[in-house]
Amino acid sequence: MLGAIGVDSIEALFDEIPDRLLCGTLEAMPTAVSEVDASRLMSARARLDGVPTCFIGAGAYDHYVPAAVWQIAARGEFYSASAPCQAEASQGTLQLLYEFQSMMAALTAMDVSNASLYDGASALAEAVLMAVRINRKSKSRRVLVPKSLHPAYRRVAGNIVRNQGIVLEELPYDPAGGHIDPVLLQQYDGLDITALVIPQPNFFGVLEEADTLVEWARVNGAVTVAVVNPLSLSVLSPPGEWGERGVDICCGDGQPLGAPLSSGGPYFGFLCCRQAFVRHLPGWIVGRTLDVDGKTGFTLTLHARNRRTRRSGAASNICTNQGLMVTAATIHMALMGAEGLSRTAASCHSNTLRLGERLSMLPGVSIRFDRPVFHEQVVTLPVAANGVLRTLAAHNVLGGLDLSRDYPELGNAILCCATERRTAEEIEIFTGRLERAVALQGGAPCRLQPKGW
Amino acid sequence: MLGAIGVDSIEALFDEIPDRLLCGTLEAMPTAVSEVDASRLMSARARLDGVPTCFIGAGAYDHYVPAAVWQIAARGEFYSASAPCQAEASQGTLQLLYEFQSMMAALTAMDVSNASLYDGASALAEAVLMAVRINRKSKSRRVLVPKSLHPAYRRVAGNIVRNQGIVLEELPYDPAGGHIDPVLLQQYDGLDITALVIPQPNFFGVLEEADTLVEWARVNGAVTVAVVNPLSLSVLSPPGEWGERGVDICCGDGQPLGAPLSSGGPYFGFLCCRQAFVRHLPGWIVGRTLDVDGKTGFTLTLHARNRRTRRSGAASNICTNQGLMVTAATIHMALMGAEGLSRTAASCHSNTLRLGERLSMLPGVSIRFDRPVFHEQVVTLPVAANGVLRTLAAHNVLGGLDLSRDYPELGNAILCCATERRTAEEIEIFTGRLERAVALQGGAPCRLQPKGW
Amino acid sequence: MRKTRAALPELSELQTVQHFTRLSRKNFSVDTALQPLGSCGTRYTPRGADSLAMLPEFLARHPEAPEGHSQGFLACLYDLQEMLRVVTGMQGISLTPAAGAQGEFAGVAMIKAYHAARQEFERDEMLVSAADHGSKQASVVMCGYKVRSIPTKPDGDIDLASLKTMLGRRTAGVMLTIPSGLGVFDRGIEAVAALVHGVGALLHCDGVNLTAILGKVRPGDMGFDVVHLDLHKGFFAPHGGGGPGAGPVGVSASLLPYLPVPIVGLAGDRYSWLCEQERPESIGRLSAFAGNAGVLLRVYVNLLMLGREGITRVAEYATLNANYLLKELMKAGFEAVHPDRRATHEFGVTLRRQVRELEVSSRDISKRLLDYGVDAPATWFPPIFPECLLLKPAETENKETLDRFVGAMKSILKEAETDPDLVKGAPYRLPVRRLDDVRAARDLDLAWKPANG
Amino acid sequence: MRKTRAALPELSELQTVQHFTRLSRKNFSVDTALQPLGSCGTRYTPRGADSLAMLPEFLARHPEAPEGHSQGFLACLYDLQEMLRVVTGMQGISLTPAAGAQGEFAGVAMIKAYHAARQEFERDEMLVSAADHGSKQASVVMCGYKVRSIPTKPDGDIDLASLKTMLGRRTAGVMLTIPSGLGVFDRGIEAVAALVHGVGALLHCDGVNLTAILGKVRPGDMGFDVVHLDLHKGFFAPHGGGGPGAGPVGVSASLLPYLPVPIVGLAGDRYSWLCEQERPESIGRLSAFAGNAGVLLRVYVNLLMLGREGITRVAEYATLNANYLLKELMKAGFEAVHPDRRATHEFGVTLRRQVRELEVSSRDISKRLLDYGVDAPATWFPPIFPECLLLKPAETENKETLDRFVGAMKSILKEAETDPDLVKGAPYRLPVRRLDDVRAARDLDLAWKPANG
Ligand SMILES: Cc1ncc(COP(=O)(O)O)c(C=O)c1O
Ligand SMILES: Cc1ncc(COP(=O)(O)O)c(C=O)c1O
Repeated sequence: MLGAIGVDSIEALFDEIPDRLLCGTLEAMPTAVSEVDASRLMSARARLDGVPTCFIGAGAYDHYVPAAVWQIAARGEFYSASAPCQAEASQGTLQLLYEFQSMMAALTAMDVSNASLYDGASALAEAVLMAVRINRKSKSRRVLVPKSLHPAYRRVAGNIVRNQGIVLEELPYDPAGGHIDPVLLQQYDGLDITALVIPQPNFFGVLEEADTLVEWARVNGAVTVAVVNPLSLSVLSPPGEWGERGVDICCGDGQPLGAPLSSGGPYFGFLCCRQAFVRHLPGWIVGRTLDVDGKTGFTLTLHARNRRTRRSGAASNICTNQGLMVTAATIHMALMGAEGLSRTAASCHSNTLRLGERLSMLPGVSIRFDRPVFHEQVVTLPVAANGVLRTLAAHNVLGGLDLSRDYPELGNAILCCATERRTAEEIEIFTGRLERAVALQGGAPCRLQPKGW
Repeated sequence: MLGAIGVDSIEALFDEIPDRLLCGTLEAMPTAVSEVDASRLMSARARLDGVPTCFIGAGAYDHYVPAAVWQIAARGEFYSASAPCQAEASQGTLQLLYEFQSMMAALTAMDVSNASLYDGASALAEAVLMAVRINRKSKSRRVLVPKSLHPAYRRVAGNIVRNQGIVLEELPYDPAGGHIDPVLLQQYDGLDITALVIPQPNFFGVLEEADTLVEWARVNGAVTVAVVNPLSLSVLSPPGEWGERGVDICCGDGQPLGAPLSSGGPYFGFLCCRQAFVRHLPGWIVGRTLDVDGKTGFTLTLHARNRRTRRSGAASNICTNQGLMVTAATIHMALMGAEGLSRTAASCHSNTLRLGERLSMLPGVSIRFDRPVFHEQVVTLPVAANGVLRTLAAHNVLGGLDLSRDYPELGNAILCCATERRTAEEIEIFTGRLERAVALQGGAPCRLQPKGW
Repeated sequence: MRKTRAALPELSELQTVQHFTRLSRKNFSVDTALQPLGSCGTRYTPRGADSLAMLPEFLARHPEAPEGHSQGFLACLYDLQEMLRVVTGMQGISLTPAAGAQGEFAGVAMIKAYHAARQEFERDEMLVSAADHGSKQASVVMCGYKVRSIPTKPDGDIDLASLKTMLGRRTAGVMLTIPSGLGVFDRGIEAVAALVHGVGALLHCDGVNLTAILGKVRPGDMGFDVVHLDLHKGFFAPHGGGGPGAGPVGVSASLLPYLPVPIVGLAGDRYSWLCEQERPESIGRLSAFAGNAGVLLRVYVNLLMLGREGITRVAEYATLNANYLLKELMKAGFEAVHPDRRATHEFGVTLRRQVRELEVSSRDISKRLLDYGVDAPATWFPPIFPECLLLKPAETENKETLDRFVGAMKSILKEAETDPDLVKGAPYRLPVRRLDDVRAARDLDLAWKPANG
Repeated sequence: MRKTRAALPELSELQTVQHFTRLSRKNFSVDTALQPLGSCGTRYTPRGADSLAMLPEFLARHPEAPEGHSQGFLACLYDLQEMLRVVTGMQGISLTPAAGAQGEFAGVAMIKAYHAARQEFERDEMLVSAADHGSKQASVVMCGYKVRSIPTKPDGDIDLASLKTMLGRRTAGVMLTIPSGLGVFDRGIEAVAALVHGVGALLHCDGVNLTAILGKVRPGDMGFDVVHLDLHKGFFAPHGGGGPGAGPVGVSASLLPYLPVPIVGLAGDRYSWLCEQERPESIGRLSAFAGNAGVLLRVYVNLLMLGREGITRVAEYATLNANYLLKELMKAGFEAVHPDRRATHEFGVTLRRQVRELEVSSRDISKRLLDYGVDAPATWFPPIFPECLLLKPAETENKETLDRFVGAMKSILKEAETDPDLVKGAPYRLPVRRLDDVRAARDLDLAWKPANG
């Protein structure tokens, strides 16, 4: 090959790089190891972290993923496929994405869905940008964002939209209910509000009065953006049906649909909207069309293609999305069906209620909010959460998320979640350990006798 | 569908079964559980067994299997394929089997290979039956089987050939070398011996004087059957080249070629022979042929097909083989190449030597045999092996196989193996633990200070 | 030491992956073929059963691991033994046979051991149903018995009159498949059992078709002394392109002592292996370790998930599908082998008339089916009915698929009438056209050699 | 509560598996397509990297797991940060951006933060190379900057004279891709850096093509202040049909404080997350947790296995392949975009002449390539060279594959000369013929509805 090129060494091919820039051997980069050695290292590190029993939710949920999902998603033909730029050679991926869009539309009761964004938080940022683009009448660029929305989502949205003069204004939550009290919105009546964000369930697991909020927004000319857990939509009212006409935009994180926890990613964000706004929807969108013989086929459509070509007017910079996670989610939804998803959701819900019941029987421990919850809930401890959680972790139980950093006003509060994978026995172990951990921190005395845990 | 059939219930379809035979609901059979619940049960049981550090070999070796092997072998198109009876619809499996046969022929330096048998032990039984069929001149049905061959292989072969008047006669091993002393064979000079079985390496890991044994058999009209470890063939002389003309039949277990330990199976047996004997070879055999357009294709050939049809003259009852394990082995061999296999073999060998060196430095511990070994070796302890191994196991080290049941004459002996997966650190841990376990059983006093193991 | 490196391929990982991925795509399989008609009884293995059988601890478990490190694994095998005991109605189970044929052999060997223990050495005949599978001949011969063939009546049941004349002091046993190889349930089974036992012989059941009557009627209740199952056919273990299988045997009280080892025992809450020492009358072990453990785990998980209700549902749906398909094919002008009988989960369609009138063979028709994307059934079984298609639609097929199959059969029939050469030349749409079997057997090419490219 | 069940499919597991398996087979992919020409920089992910990143503990790790349960995982990320620091020559790395476009945004946002910290609010322009990717426009606008385009000279290098006139007090930064989008290494890069820094602006590198010069020359040494990598393109993470990706950013000392969080820190032998609190000047987090952790683990394992030697080999082989292919295509009569320049790992071939003379477009030619089993490159990038094919043969391709590609190009050229309609009608051999994009965008059909079947 060198002969054909007309050079006598590979090095010669790099002769346009100025010599003084060449870096030479990178001594600080380790030398190669074999797959066996890599496996030894990685297994040891994995073992170090172990698999504690997880009662943390807070945006990432320990659901069971049926084995079929990843066995199929991991097929080389999905896994190693490039982006579906050549539609005719990517009908597998494209039809799957069309099916994904269809299922997300069905689940959210919205008209259309895109083919994914990075994650739920960045999807919210895109949703806010989209709301600003849509709401031409509004000049304020003021977006109301409840404090009961996931703190990381609020931060991410802020970081991404910050440089475009958009103001995210915090809506406080009701101290008793943990939700947005609709009365509170009256102060904004008649003001120029560009958009209202509505989490459902919210970060505390609490259910918002979604219908009322949507109606308020409609009357006040604010675009509505729902942030939802897709699994919850198998049992809760879908955003497309909130209020009289449903929300305008709906986004969230697809993790509960087949993505393992895997330290926070890859998951995927989804974004759905009304048909009228489809030309503002960022990310890839797949459309059904015909080939020259009149046969049905699928292709990327709308600006998705153009974004890669045109250098101006692009409203979002998204190119790569989370294709493989969407592949898994699509298989997951097809496999579970609405029936299966609602069974999982119901099972999570009853586990969470059982957990709440057990924990709140401990002295000094109580459920923080009095509104109905889905999937997770805030529990108040009689002592600082930090130490208690550390003690639990030492016994291989991750007892929940410490809320003191993001919500100091809640005192010793933790956010707890029990998915369908948690057993009654694990809930008992958690309860027992929590009681003793609290006692250890100088809280209420231990009522239970050690049972050989 | 019931209507089309003309019955009004599914039960009616079972109306030819006499009523009094119907079993009714099987109360003793548990009711169905979901995949989540099954996963909980199985994970708990798996965790119970753990993953101890394994120094046992004895016919099943803890080799690293590159991830690519099973990711490809597990593709639905291989995994859920039925037997390749319709050749045109099974070209994937059939070409793969042809490639397997080719690689096994190359590795063993034999002319032909079948497409697998159940395991190494039953493959030996088939090899013995084949030897008896081939050796028409011999009337004795006496087959010499060295005691240095795997005890389970000897038992299985005996159990399978027992009812056909075949006598497996035990050849003792040399007490110093652990091999068959060729001098010993002189007692059989000129007698009617149907076949001689030659393990290489033998059960003790010791290398036999294969060339001399093969030549003895040739002179004495005995068919030779080699039992080999396929991985070892990447570095040791292949059976097809032993003596002047090589062996007649060669068999063994394919586990080292990509099969995880998985409690003893599924592995696969392989069976190779000279071209002249191919019509006696049991199991499936794939041949290359042409289709009506002259294009190359592959199909089951020889008696493999006939066995399924004809009711007489079949010499072996084998139908189902170990197809999927062969799929993995073929991918494994293609991926590793001769180069990769010999690197693994060399690495096992040096680990085993290092282990021997370290162990034999302990007081009262010694290497039992003085002949060269491959892959594993017999170690003599100063106290009963049983208790020592139990103590080691309690520390999550499987220290080797206790030989006292099958070879009481060896005293406190264990068979130890260190594959390429064992690290220097693990060998040190084993050494240290062994020393203390021996001391605990009242053996030599402990020389080493505890190092925080 | 090896002198020349073995001629294995030397490929990069990507080349290897590409090669075998492409090969896999040349196969029909349950996961891909349009209408897999249960050829060889291939069934879908739920992906969950597969994953849970391959938990890392199970894959890493050495077959010689001490019982202390094996309680989880042994518990699974023990539970599986119990489940199979319940569904077969037998007194004891050994899981160890590696496939149906080995289970069949084990059954005959146990019968031999039983008579030997009674010193009844004059029993040297096995009576085998004429409709039965070719492997029986070999299994019987391997145990040193002679085979005699029992005729069936035109309706498919055993001809009791003939049986009576054949039974006697030389009869060791009688071997049947139930439901039979042509899919009929022998209505005289109780009479058969009584006659057989009346002369002191034992009754042997090939359980390959047991799926058809699972949870309805049990071999133990029908009077069988031994039954072997084919877990990779009727019991949802994957077929893997021809294996691995598992062929557990169940026995009545009279054969209990002879069951092949190892078996899993339970004392208190501790599981242990029962081997040669514990079971001295056993016919011994049939493979080096405990058979195809990984296959057994898959089946165990699957039975857990099916449960009591599920197994009956499998039998019912399979039977429903078969009877529907039979009726529809008869409507379409095809002739049933046993038109007056219920189909079980399979049935035969004879193409005698078509072959006579149209000069196409059943083989031509099955090859043409491949062009329709149907994994066609074998046409060489059962041997007593030439030009017969044996059809076995799995319980997982739905009405649409069955109707598509009937449609394909109809159009092939039309093709055969109008353009027989089209059918004779089939297949056209597969990776190869029809292969030359004769050439394959004559110009044997069983391994790649540098010379033959 | 939801009133009507969502219209998701309700399928059996087998139906689901079959449907998605069949869909997968309609894709071209690295594992299956004959000559994947690195479209979008897609590369083969070694299966080992994949498996080791998916060890059960990593998959089960909750993103909010305490650091005590995260040391193994954090160690991997920390090591990856260090490796990327070494290979880019930058001062600090943040792994968190989810894809190239998010890394690009992060880079611009950091430049904004840098100038803001210096109160240099008059800097409101970003200069972007005219040859560059469309996402830049959007990323820049999202940060509130204006875009100006820098011309390149005919030889592909930046036009320094023009650059000089454009730089000034309003310049916030200059954005380049190196090697450029057309595969040339800018020989004047040092001069560019000096000019940019001379006016107080910063230099931003799109590292999507860094693979081409890995281990040869580093952005840090060339004077870049920020670089973002595309791990799913040049760094061997799978492409997954369009994601997930990972787009780590590396920065010079001046931008260190602004790196997006979280970052992994090491104090003593303990790893920890550095988040908003620890890094108050950070531009913040860009996704809810830590980006696409699973992708990062894959890349880490792969870099371990490549090592110091491997990364240079990747650059060398990729460059060798590109230069060879370029020369062979030029011999075959194709015209290079930059005939007098070395190719890096990619190069452009312009079809201007063919388009003019033969009336086929580059799009026709790329569609026809699909019929030859080649995953054709996109034809709409780079925007400044219409009718151009951008070719990027991966380092894993061998000479035979490249020659086959040249052969395909030659025959398509011949086809275009003799039968242009053939080329214009392509593709013919794919699941669909050429798709109607215009119809897709006009008659939007983005989700299945009962009505449209
Ligand atoms: C009726 C019957 N019995 C026994 C066997 C042998 O079973 P296996 O293939 O599992 O060894 C078969 C399979 O070919 C069969 O169809
Ligand atoms: C040159 C260049 N820069 C940036 C991007 C965006 O990267 P990503 O797709 O990872 O977001 C791309 C990919 O389309 C690209 O080709």
